[in-house]
Amino acid sequence: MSTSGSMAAQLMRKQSFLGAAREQTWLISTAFTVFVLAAWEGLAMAGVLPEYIYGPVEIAAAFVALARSGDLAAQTGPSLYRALSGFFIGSAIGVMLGLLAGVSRVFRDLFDLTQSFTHPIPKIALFPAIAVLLGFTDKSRILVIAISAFYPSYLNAMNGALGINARLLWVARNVGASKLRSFFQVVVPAAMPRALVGVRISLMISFVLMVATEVVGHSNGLGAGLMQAYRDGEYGAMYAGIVAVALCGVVANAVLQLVARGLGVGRHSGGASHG
Amino acid sequence: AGANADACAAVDLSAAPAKPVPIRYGTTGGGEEPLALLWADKAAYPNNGKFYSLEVTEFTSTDRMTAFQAGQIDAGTISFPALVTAVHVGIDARAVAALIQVNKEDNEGAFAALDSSNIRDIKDFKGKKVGYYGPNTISEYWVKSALRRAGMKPNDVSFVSLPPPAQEQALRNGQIDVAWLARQFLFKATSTGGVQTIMTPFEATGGQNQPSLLIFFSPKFIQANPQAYCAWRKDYQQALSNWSANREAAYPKLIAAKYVTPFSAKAGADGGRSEGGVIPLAELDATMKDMAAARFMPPAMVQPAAKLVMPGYSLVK
Amino acid sequence: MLQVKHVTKTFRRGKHIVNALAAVDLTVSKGEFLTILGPSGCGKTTLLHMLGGFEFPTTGSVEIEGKPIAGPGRDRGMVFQEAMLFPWRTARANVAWPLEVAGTPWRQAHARADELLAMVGLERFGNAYPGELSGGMRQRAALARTLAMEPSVLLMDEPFGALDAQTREVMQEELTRLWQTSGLTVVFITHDINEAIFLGDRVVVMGASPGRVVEDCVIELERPRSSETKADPRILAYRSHLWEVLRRESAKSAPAMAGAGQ
Amino acid sequence: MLQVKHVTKTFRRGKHIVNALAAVDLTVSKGEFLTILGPSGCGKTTLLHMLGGFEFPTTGSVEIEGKPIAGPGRDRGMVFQEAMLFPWRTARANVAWPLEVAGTPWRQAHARADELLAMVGLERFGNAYPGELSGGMRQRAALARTLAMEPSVLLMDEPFGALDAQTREVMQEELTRLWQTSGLTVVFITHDINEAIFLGDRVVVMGASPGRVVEDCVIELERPRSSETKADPRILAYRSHLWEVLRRESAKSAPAMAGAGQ
Amino acid sequence: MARMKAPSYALTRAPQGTLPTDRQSRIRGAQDRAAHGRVLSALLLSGPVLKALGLAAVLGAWQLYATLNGTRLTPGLEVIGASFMQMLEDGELLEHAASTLTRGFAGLAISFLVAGLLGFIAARSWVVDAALGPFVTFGYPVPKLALYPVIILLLGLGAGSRIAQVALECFFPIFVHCYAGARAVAPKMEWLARNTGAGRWRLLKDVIMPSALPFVFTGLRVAVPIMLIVMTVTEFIGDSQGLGYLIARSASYFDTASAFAVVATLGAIGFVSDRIVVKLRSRVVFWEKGASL
Ligand SMILES: Nc1ncnc2c1ncn2[C@@H]1O[C@H](COP(=O)(O)OP(=O)(O)OP(=O)(O)O)[C@@H](O)[C@H]1O
Ligand SMILES: Nc1ncnc2c1ncn2[C@@H]1O[C@H](COP(=O)(O)OP(=O)(O)OP(=O)(O)O)[C@@H](O)[C@H]1O
Ligand SMILES: [Mg+2]
Ligand SMILES: [Mg+2]
Repeated sequence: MSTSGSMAAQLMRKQSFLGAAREQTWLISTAFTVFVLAAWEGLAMAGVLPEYIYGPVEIAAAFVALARSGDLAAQTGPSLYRALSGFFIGSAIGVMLGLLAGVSRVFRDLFDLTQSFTHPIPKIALFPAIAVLLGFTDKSRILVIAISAFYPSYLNAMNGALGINARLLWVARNVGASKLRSFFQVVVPAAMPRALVGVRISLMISFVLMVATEVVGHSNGLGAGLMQAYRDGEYGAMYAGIVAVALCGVVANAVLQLVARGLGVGRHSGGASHG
Repeated sequence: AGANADACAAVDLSAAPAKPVPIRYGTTGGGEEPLALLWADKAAYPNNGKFYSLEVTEFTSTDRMTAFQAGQIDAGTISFPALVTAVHVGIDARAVAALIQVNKEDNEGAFAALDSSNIRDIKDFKGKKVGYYGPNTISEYWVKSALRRAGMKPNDVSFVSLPPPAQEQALRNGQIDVAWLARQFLFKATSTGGVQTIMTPFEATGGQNQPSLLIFFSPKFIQANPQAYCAWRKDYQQALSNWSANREAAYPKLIAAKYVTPFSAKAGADGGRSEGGVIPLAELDATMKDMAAARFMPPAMVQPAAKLVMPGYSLVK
Repeated sequence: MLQVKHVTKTFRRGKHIVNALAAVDLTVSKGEFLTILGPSGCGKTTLLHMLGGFEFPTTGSVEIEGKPIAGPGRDRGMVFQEAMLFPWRTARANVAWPLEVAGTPWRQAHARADELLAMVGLERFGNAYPGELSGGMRQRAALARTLAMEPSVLLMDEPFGALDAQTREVMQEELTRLWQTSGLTVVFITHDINEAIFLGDRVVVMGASPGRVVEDCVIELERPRSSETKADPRILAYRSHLWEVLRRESAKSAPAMAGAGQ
Repeated sequence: MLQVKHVTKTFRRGKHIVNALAAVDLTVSKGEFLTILGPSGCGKTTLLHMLGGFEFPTTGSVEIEGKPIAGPGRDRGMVFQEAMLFPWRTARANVAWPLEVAGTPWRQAHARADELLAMVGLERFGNAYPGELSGGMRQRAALARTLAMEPSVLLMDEPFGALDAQTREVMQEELTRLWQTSGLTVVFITHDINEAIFLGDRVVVMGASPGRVVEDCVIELERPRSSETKADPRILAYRSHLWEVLRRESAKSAPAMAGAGQ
Repeated sequence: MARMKAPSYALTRAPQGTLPTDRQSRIRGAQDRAAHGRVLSALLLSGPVLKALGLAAVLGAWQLYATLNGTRLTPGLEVIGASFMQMLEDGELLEHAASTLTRGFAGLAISFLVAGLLGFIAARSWVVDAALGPFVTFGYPVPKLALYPVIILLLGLGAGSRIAQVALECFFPIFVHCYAGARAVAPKMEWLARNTGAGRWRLLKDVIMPSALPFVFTGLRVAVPIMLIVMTVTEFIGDSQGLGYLIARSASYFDTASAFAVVATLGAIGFVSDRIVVKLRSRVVFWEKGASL
């Protein structure tokens, strides 16, 4: 997986003057990564770091140990299920409503105050209230994750739609396209590059909330596992858990990028107006 | 039959129902070894799966009462201050048995400071940062009680809320001056060295025996399922005596059930258990009085201990 | 029939207002080919947008067949001054879009799009994205897209502005042929006086400061017009007349331009 | 001196490649006014972008004063086919920008911008944002912005395409005056043959499929040229000659268009 | 100045409120279509009414839920309001809110400086992009909250660790937005800037920044709530300050109403911050006006 290249491709069309060859990019990425890891390991081996901060090698070993024990496989399933379900529900609704709000003042106004008031409320603080409704179950966790994943997608999709060149919509109206069709065939593609920035943030938030919700109530999963390890002072297992969560996030993100590229985002510059 | 008569004596435990009654139980995850034996060593407690089946869920402290109020658990573990507060605000939960008892032999944990610090007793706490488990937890009460006894005020120290495992590190890093270390953490800290015990809860409260952790049930549940409850209670008392008799034999089973880690098993004997799980009401009353005096608890919350327990079905003395 | 009745249009710019159009009256008969000339910034585009139903008059009314224009409609195809192609669609898909909207099956729509692209000389660029087309190509693709709508009124804002003389002539002939066979009504903005005369049944000249109609000139050249028509002496007469009007208009606005304070 | 030496340019479009330019050779002397004509899509813009240093030849080289062009430079002012004004700046601030970049004090830069805006007839629109300008106004503002750079080479891509005949004449005269007083080198793309002849020392005609130079014609009309020059019979001769070349080129490319596969 | 036949085309001061806006004209156009019955719906669809309706719907749903559910866990609005007033009178609420806000915004500011800068640099320099790439790809899905124990161990339990946690958690959202924004420049516009000989700084200030601003503001809108959320969660432990502590304390007394009152306070704080950001955005990014279907 190419890192910077895909990072760029996903977000926006690339238009650098100093376009670098793929190999060069790869070389720099690898070199810098290796350098940082080596420095970290060096510090760890030199004993400069406190005891509870592990070096990369130690963490890798702990990760392998956790994977061997079978705990990892058992924890990953439920965690991914929660994070991804919440993410899909939250970001899909967020993107849809956001685009609607972007092109319809009625929707925008309707959600406006509500959005700014409910967004900063720590959703995890609402968990007890939700748990009363749905129990200390996966349903509650997924709901909390979905609510949290909603906002970044919503905001970015809305702003993406707001940035559309109005004349493109004029074209659609002229052609006699129904609002539904204009929405899906003009607003959606034009706003997609920006909306995807939000979807990326939503994915990140989903994983944060996955860990946070697994700490509340009784739960299994990676978050619960790493918190348990932390409580027991087993830092190795804790770091292994963190690595596992990170890997899940990375893979999910990579899939998201592939899907985005499959949808053709990044081949054109979107419909944002520039004069 | 009166409040003092044991209602379980009248419950027939000879014939089991067709299906065991599920008891949804919320644990905290620390210091509940005798209780954990009920599922860790299931073979020894045949009533589990016959009269009742224990469905255990682990919660953080406030979540547990949320789940209880939402009707998602029937019973659970509760600290003494939480029980008082819960009953005071009208939550329908009543204590039925004691789980951890603060007494002379108790080694559930202690307040500790670094050897290198000059903190040696409660008088040295003035202006210091003291680690505790959070507001309205029993660790807060112990400090405040000791402060009162030393003629000091509650705000002579600043409290720092920390999860149990973080306390030792915070102490060693100088982020707090005094840590509350639960048994396995105290064991770990003292075996590493450089840390010394300042006072145990028993000392902090001026030698007062008191249950610090209790088991509560929903009275409605007990009334609806007396047989399941009494069968459970019998098992629990059995487990307590087994635990007291031979902890070394119990540990491997608890480890296998993942209730404790091999390391915390090494922390060894606890001793802080009340005989037969019985709740001494007089101790509760005395402790509540001390809580109010230490300005840990508003006087309005002080209530007769008998109100905190389930009449008839509780193990009380 | 299109009717512009006493239309004014004011834009608000912060605290200031811009009078883009002042009391414009104009009637376009069914099947007529009307061309509009006028100095830069005199409000031609604004007027066309109103006919399209995209903007609305500040006072006065714009009507089609006696009914006020309430919004855009498929009956009035618009070619914008900027091409406004969808950057995420290929040229072919852009042209096919109006057909898809109308419910034409995908295959058929794309086949028709290819025909239209061929008509504007872009048969080899069906697969290109707008970002890969030259300025003139984009303009032609936009024209093809509007033709795909098969509107009864064609509103064109300098559609041939970025075309070379030769391509322009071909396109002019295509447009004339189309207009003659289909009974289209066309409103066509251009800066090329010859084009205006050659194409139009009537040429309207607008003046600036503020925008209004200053000349309405019927072109009495026979149809069909061919390249021989271009040599017709009457064309020269029309030309110099319109040129005179335009010069007067620009001259009128020029000193005003220099003098008017903010 | 600008030199285009055997330049080819291929664009990649997915799996296909587009030969935009094939073996173009061209020299522009210092102080020369060169105009370029050519059918739509023949690669004029591409060539101009290379002279500006924005795109680079696939093979061959583009040189200025004997040195290969490595990137854009302030010495070569570019007027793009689309106006490309900054939507977040007023017309005045857009024009003043190159001056600010050069370190001119703000007040001075804005005063100069006002002069330039007056020169292109936009003195009253200094405070307008690009979204509030008409197409022709935007083009003029973009021209003023490039002039503010005081480049020694002016690269212009159909700069007067959206202007009416009258304004166009004024602008042509302004440009000629500027060129004559300052010793500028100008490369000017247009679709208007008259404009090309009237303005240019030399007219280059490009052909399509693939883009290359097909005619290089020196215009031997005396300077200064005025409106009387337009009546000069030699102009007619040049006109019909260039027209012939263009027609031939378009005709040549038309069947090629139809025939060439993807 | 005032010439004899001053053309009305000239820019004149608009008499306040005499000029119908575009939208009003549009509404008028609509009214022409269906002559009456539109006044009520026009009023209902007016901005302030709609905005209030949206919020009222959410609060109403809560009240309904509270009334139907009737447990202590979901107190009604009147109970929450009473708790809120009580805490406000005690002065407790303001004191803890001040603590949360100063620390939170400090963290946000640090994050904005660092992430914004790095985002812009990475977007514009392929070397930095390549170097940071793996760290962004791997770093951003990591729940930074899981690292809080480590941060406490490093920075202690007071303000430092909280500021660091906020900075860390807000880093990636801000980075991603700034990165995307810095790449959203129209290519020709950049060509133009380079043509004028604009240096790096110029290019950044006058071309990239304005193009990126819409993204940066969205980043800010996403980051402020994240900041508040992180502050709350981290204040559950550590020194006894902040709104998070207040929530934890209320919860430990099973005082749900007070906990929700604090949560509502957080909402209000976030709301005000968000309004400020929105106002700023419409001021700064004035050229993006939005389009209607
Ligand atoms: N959205 C707007 N806000 C403010 N003023 C505007 C707006 N749109 C147009 N104008 C002004 O209205 C006037 C007419 O503009 P319009 O685009 O109709 O001119 P035009 O005749 O099409 O010119 P051109 O030939 O240059 O395209 C201009 O002065 C312009 O500045
Ligand atoms: N980015 C690109 N990708 C692929 N093909 C391109 C790209 N840019 C230009 N082309 C192709 O190169 C050819 C020349 O384009 P160019 O814009 O130079 O034409 P032009 O002579 O300026 O035409 P016009 O007069 O219509 O502006 C066209 O066939 C066009 O499709
Ligand atoms: Mg126009
Ligand atoms: Mg071109």
